[in-house]
Amino acid sequence: MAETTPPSTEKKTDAPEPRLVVTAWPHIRTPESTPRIMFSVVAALIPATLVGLYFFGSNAAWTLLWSVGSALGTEWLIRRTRGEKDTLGDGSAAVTGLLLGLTMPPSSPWWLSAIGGAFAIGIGKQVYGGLGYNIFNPALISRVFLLIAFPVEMTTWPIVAPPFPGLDVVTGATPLGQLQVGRLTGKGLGEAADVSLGAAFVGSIGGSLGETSALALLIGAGYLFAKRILTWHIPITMLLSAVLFALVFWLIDPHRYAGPLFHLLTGGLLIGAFFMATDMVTSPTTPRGQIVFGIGCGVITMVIRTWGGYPEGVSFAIVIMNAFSPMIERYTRPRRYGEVRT
Amino acid sequence: MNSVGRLVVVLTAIAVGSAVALSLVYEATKGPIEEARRKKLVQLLRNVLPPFDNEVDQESEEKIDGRDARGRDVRRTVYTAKKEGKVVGRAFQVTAPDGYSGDILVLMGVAPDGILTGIEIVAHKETPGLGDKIAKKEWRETFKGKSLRSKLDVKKDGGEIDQFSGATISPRAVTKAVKEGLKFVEKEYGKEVRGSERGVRSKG
Amino acid sequence: MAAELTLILISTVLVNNFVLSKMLGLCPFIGVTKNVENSMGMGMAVIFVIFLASISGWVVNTFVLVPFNITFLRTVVFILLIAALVQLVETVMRKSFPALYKALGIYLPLITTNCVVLGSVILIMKKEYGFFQMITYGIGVPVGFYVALFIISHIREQLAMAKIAKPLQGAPITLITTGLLALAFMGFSGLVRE
Amino acid sequence: MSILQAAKRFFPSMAGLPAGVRYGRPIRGGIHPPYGKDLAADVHTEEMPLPARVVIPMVQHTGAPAKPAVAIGAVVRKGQKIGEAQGAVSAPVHASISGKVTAIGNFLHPSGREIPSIVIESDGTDEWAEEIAPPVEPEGLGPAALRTIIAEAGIVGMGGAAFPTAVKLNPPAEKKIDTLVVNGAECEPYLTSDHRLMAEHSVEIVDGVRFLKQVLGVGRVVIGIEDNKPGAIRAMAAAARNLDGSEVVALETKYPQGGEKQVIKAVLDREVPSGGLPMDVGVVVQNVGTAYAVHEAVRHGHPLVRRIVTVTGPGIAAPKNLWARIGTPIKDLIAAAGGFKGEPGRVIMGGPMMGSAVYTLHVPVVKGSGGVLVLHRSDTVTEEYRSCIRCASCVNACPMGLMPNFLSVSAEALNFDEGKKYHPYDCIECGCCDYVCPSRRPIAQHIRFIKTELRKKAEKAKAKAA
Amino acid sequence: MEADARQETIVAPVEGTAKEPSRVWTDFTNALGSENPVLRLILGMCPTLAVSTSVQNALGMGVAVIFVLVGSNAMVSALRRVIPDQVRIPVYIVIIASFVTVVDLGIAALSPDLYDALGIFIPLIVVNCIILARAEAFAGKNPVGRSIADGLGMGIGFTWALVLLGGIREILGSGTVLGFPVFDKVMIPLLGMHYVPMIAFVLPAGAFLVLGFMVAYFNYRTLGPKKVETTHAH
Repeated sequence: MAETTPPSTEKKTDAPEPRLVVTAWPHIRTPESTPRIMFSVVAALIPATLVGLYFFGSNAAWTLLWSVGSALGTEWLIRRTRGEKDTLGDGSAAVTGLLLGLTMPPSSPWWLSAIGGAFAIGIGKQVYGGLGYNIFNPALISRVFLLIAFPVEMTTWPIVAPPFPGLDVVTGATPLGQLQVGRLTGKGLGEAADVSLGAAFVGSIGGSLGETSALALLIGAGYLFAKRILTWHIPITMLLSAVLFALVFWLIDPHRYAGPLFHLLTGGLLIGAFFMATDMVTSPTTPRGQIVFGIGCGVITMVIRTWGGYPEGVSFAIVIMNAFSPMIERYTRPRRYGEVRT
Repeated sequence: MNSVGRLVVVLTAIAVGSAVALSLVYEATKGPIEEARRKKLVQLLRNVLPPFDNEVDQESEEKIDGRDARGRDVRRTVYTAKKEGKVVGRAFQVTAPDGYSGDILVLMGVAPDGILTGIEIVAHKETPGLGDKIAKKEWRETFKGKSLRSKLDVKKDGGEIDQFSGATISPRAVTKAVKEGLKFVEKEYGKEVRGSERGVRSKG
Repeated sequence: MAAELTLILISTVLVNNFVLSKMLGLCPFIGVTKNVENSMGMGMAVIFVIFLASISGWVVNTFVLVPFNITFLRTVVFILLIAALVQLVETVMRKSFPALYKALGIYLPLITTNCVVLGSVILIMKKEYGFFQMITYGIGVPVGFYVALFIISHIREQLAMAKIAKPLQGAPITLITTGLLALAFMGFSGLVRE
Repeated sequence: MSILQAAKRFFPSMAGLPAGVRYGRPIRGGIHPPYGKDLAADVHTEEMPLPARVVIPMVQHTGAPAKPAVAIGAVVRKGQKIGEAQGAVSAPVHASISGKVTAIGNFLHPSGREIPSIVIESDGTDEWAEEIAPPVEPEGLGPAALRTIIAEAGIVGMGGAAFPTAVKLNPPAEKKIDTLVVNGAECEPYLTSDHRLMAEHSVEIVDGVRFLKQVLGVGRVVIGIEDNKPGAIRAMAAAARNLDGSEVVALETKYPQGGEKQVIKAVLDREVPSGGLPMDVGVVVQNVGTAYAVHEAVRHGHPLVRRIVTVTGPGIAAPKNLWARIGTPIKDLIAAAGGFKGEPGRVIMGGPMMGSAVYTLHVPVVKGSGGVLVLHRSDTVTEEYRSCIRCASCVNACPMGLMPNFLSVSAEALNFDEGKKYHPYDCIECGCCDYVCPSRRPIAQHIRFIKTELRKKAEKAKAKAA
Repeated sequence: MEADARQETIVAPVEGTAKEPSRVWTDFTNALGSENPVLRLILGMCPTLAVSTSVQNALGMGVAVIFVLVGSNAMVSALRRVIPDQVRIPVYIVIIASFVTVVDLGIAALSPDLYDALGIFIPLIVVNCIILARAEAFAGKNPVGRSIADGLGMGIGFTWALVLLGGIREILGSGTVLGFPVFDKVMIPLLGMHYVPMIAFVLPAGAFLVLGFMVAYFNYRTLGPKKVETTHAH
């Protein structure tokens, strides 16, 4: 931009000029912004958080506090050590901490959440240069790390008290865990056959802090869809492929394989599909890529649930697909206008 | 031509030299290696068997115990431990095929009356810190004194064997394999066992 | 049989991937994966060489080393075999398939000292595989290697534009990413018991 | 595309379109910014008071600058040629008022640079120069003669690109042109100058189109207009009935529907190949304003000395569409539109998407200026941009099917080779990616930066090779 | 200074007399620090990572590599005037493979437990890039004394990096050093709680992570704090 003064031949008698801002085009911007997106996600998670707190009580609150606090603290500390601008305000660290907390067992010891938050931000994100550059979903890669590093603590579940009359006390095991025991002992569905889908919908089943209530998660997801922060590509393809997978095996042998609704409502499929796989940074940006990504997440989840060594596969499926994301993106670029294929 | 000849000569010389040197080393280490292996085996056998005074690794017999998943014969080398000429126990290896990440090789010792005298995990690939607790002495000790009449299952399946929190697969696999081994003993030496039950009941 | 071979394939590609769970072949894994084209070239060359090396190693082992009771020479014999094989492949390729040679040629010399190759040949002997298992293994291992190279090279191309702290750039961030990738692939554990 | 859009596409009458008007195909990507067209859409055009003084830049077109043909002190009349075209791609410049040349020198141009310009002080007469005379029987003229008239009238693309029209009308012989596309989309928010022109002068526009058709020798004319201007569509459809082989096509209201490549895709379902020009698919695109200027030149012999400028925006007291003389300082236009309302923050020549912000009101109206937009100070808060969160908004918004996120990040990393893989040269710089970016990243400029750096690099390599 | 030393990596002086203790000493020390094969040159990582689950395994592997390095360097150097240039690589490989076989047999005889722990990574020492690289870059061009010093230095440099890696993994992954529960000794009296080992660190993933940060730390030391800033990779 020219910084020269107006030509000297101009008359100086004109009215004083207004002070004008000169910026490059375009001159209007969408009101949407990164912090607004992040805090919308936090808002969308409030129902699931409340349900978790209701069912799992004060220890769940401590788990969340520690994971969010540790995530924020680590983010602040690393940015400060590197002498860079503080980024707590963009809300991404808060989202990571909250998501991590919601995927932890509600009975976690404090140090487990603290290590998780630090790993998520430190190694999952800031190592790569902060928001936008990380390859893996920070919350999930941290959860996977915790699951592998502390398998005992990460698979210890509290007993769920019945919230409404008519529902039974749930023992300290997740439906998917019961399913796996049934599979490994050759007893078909095992205790998983007794899981009430109604309870699973409300959330009075064993599981991670924020994943149990399908209802609360659907409310949050609906909010994000309404705000157009979510598009259908990833969550719907992920859920559909998982449901179809479950359906096929259920039709083959309903005594050995759990039904599609069971898979949909138990474990982390819903929170994963709506809040984890859809993490913008770590999923493909191309629409076709997002569809491939979603299908991959759904299928790998079900492969792990059906044959794998872990009872639940959502976290693994998503971080595995995170790794494939740059590759998917490369081969699903949109068709360019006027692209000349050689 | 000369240089090519030299290439061939040097290469051959080095290769032959290496082969010769290595066979010398091989011959020299053959004895010690076998001795080391034997010592390890004897140590393992000592761990699972009651005290004995014979050359236990010399007194072995081959038995065939059905077929495995691939349809091959399952061969078992059964080592017999004797004290003062009397059989005090037999040891052999069983394979638990359904470990978490591969086969678990278990050496088990059984007294003539069909009671376990001990087990030892020879090789496994279980998750460190989790499934690999099967190799811990405290856990292995719980098998001592058990027999087919005991509830040989992990507690989760209604038995008497401890599982560890977070890992049921590995202990379950070992327990199952030990059960198979006891059945093998029952089948092969059952008559003898029943016959001599009153005679040589060891403290076990 | 078919089921067993499928399991070998799943095992070598996903569950017991040479790079991610056996930590073999790391020099090329760090060295050539800066861009996708190079790692594809390396991956193809490795598939080619391991396939041939598995077969010839198996043949030599079954018909020479074991019958003559000289298995203690296997390290020397296998590494020479691989070196000779790489040399042979290079010569044949240069003469008969110049286009392929142009694409893969520069990676071939590096393969002699790629431990994936020697590792898979030795493991085939250790596992006492039959012919078909050996063939499957000889395909599965390099395909698994290729998959790992392919994933990491795409990731690295994206990381080339990230604001990574200077000391972490290059090998360190690649190692860390591989570590996280290995964590992710742990999800496949239990699918196949080796 | 919404269900409503789809329905409209198949049943144009639902959208209240006259019979015979069909809908164009939907284009990829694009955005729906707040349009702000209602400010001036229904305001009838009015003639500006004669300016006391005009500054006429020698560069108002793409190509070589014109060369001043008068000296300081010369007395000139309206329509008199004062700048001579130089070279193959250039356009002459004419006096837009009668008066005296008081200065020749470098003056500020809407682009922000200082450009050789001629200053004329008005004598108040506003008389046409003597040489201005309409050709006899223009219908009988051949392509070459018509092209000469158009060239001599200084007509350039009025849509903003300002490419000399005569040059565009003279494609190489091997390019077979079969269709003339007349662009009346006017997709830039706020601007209504083309809208008013079409609503008020449809007959003249169609007359201009007739001559353009005559020059190109094509049988088919397609006029594309966004469906937020039903009045313009009706007027143009009525006028186009008198022109054989012509039809009016309604376009979905969406930015950048009016991009040359987008219009071609929408109305003809043809795609200009990457790196190519419309003539590669047998098409020439002309703006409706250009067609009007051609009518003026051929029918009346008038060179291009005035155009409609929309003076609008939240910061303008009485938004208007004004016939303004080329060279009029925008402060005169703003005064004619009632002056500022509130504190002005940004004054933009052109639309909010692709226009350029100016820092002084002395900037003159040029041939390509479709509007003067004034935004409030409160609308012009600038914030620092953040990291790309790969939200894919820009990928979805890019009308060219590019991946602006990668281009932006690679520019930031100064990794131009990586950037090159994402086809920066296909970018039409429409700014959709910038508009939608929640991290406020200057993506369009990043892409331009890559283009510049790559060009520099190529030139360096060339110099080295030479 | 360290950065300068890096420049002359691999390209070692061709001539030189055998009896030059100072040079032998610098050859030895260079290899320990500034040219550390694992941390600076990123060489020989396959055996580094796989067997570094504990200090004990790392030490075992380190000693094996030292033996092979010194032996092959000495042999290559001794034969350097006899070996024709065209076939030097195959000859080096045969020499290295022979020494590896000796180690293989030796460990089997001396310690069957270590032999089982190191597994196929003993024969894979053959393809450890460090060894062939030293034969090619140093031993093939320098007298026996210096070659042995170089081999010893490289071997010890390799070993201490490996032991450090093994140590970090063992302490994080098992809470012990050489089997001694260090964390519990501190944490039980102070915090009243056991150390919960992070199993991930004895798994491959942990090895990658720890080595990544180790290399980064040595980069940081070498680059110096001044040069450490946020820049883009190119």
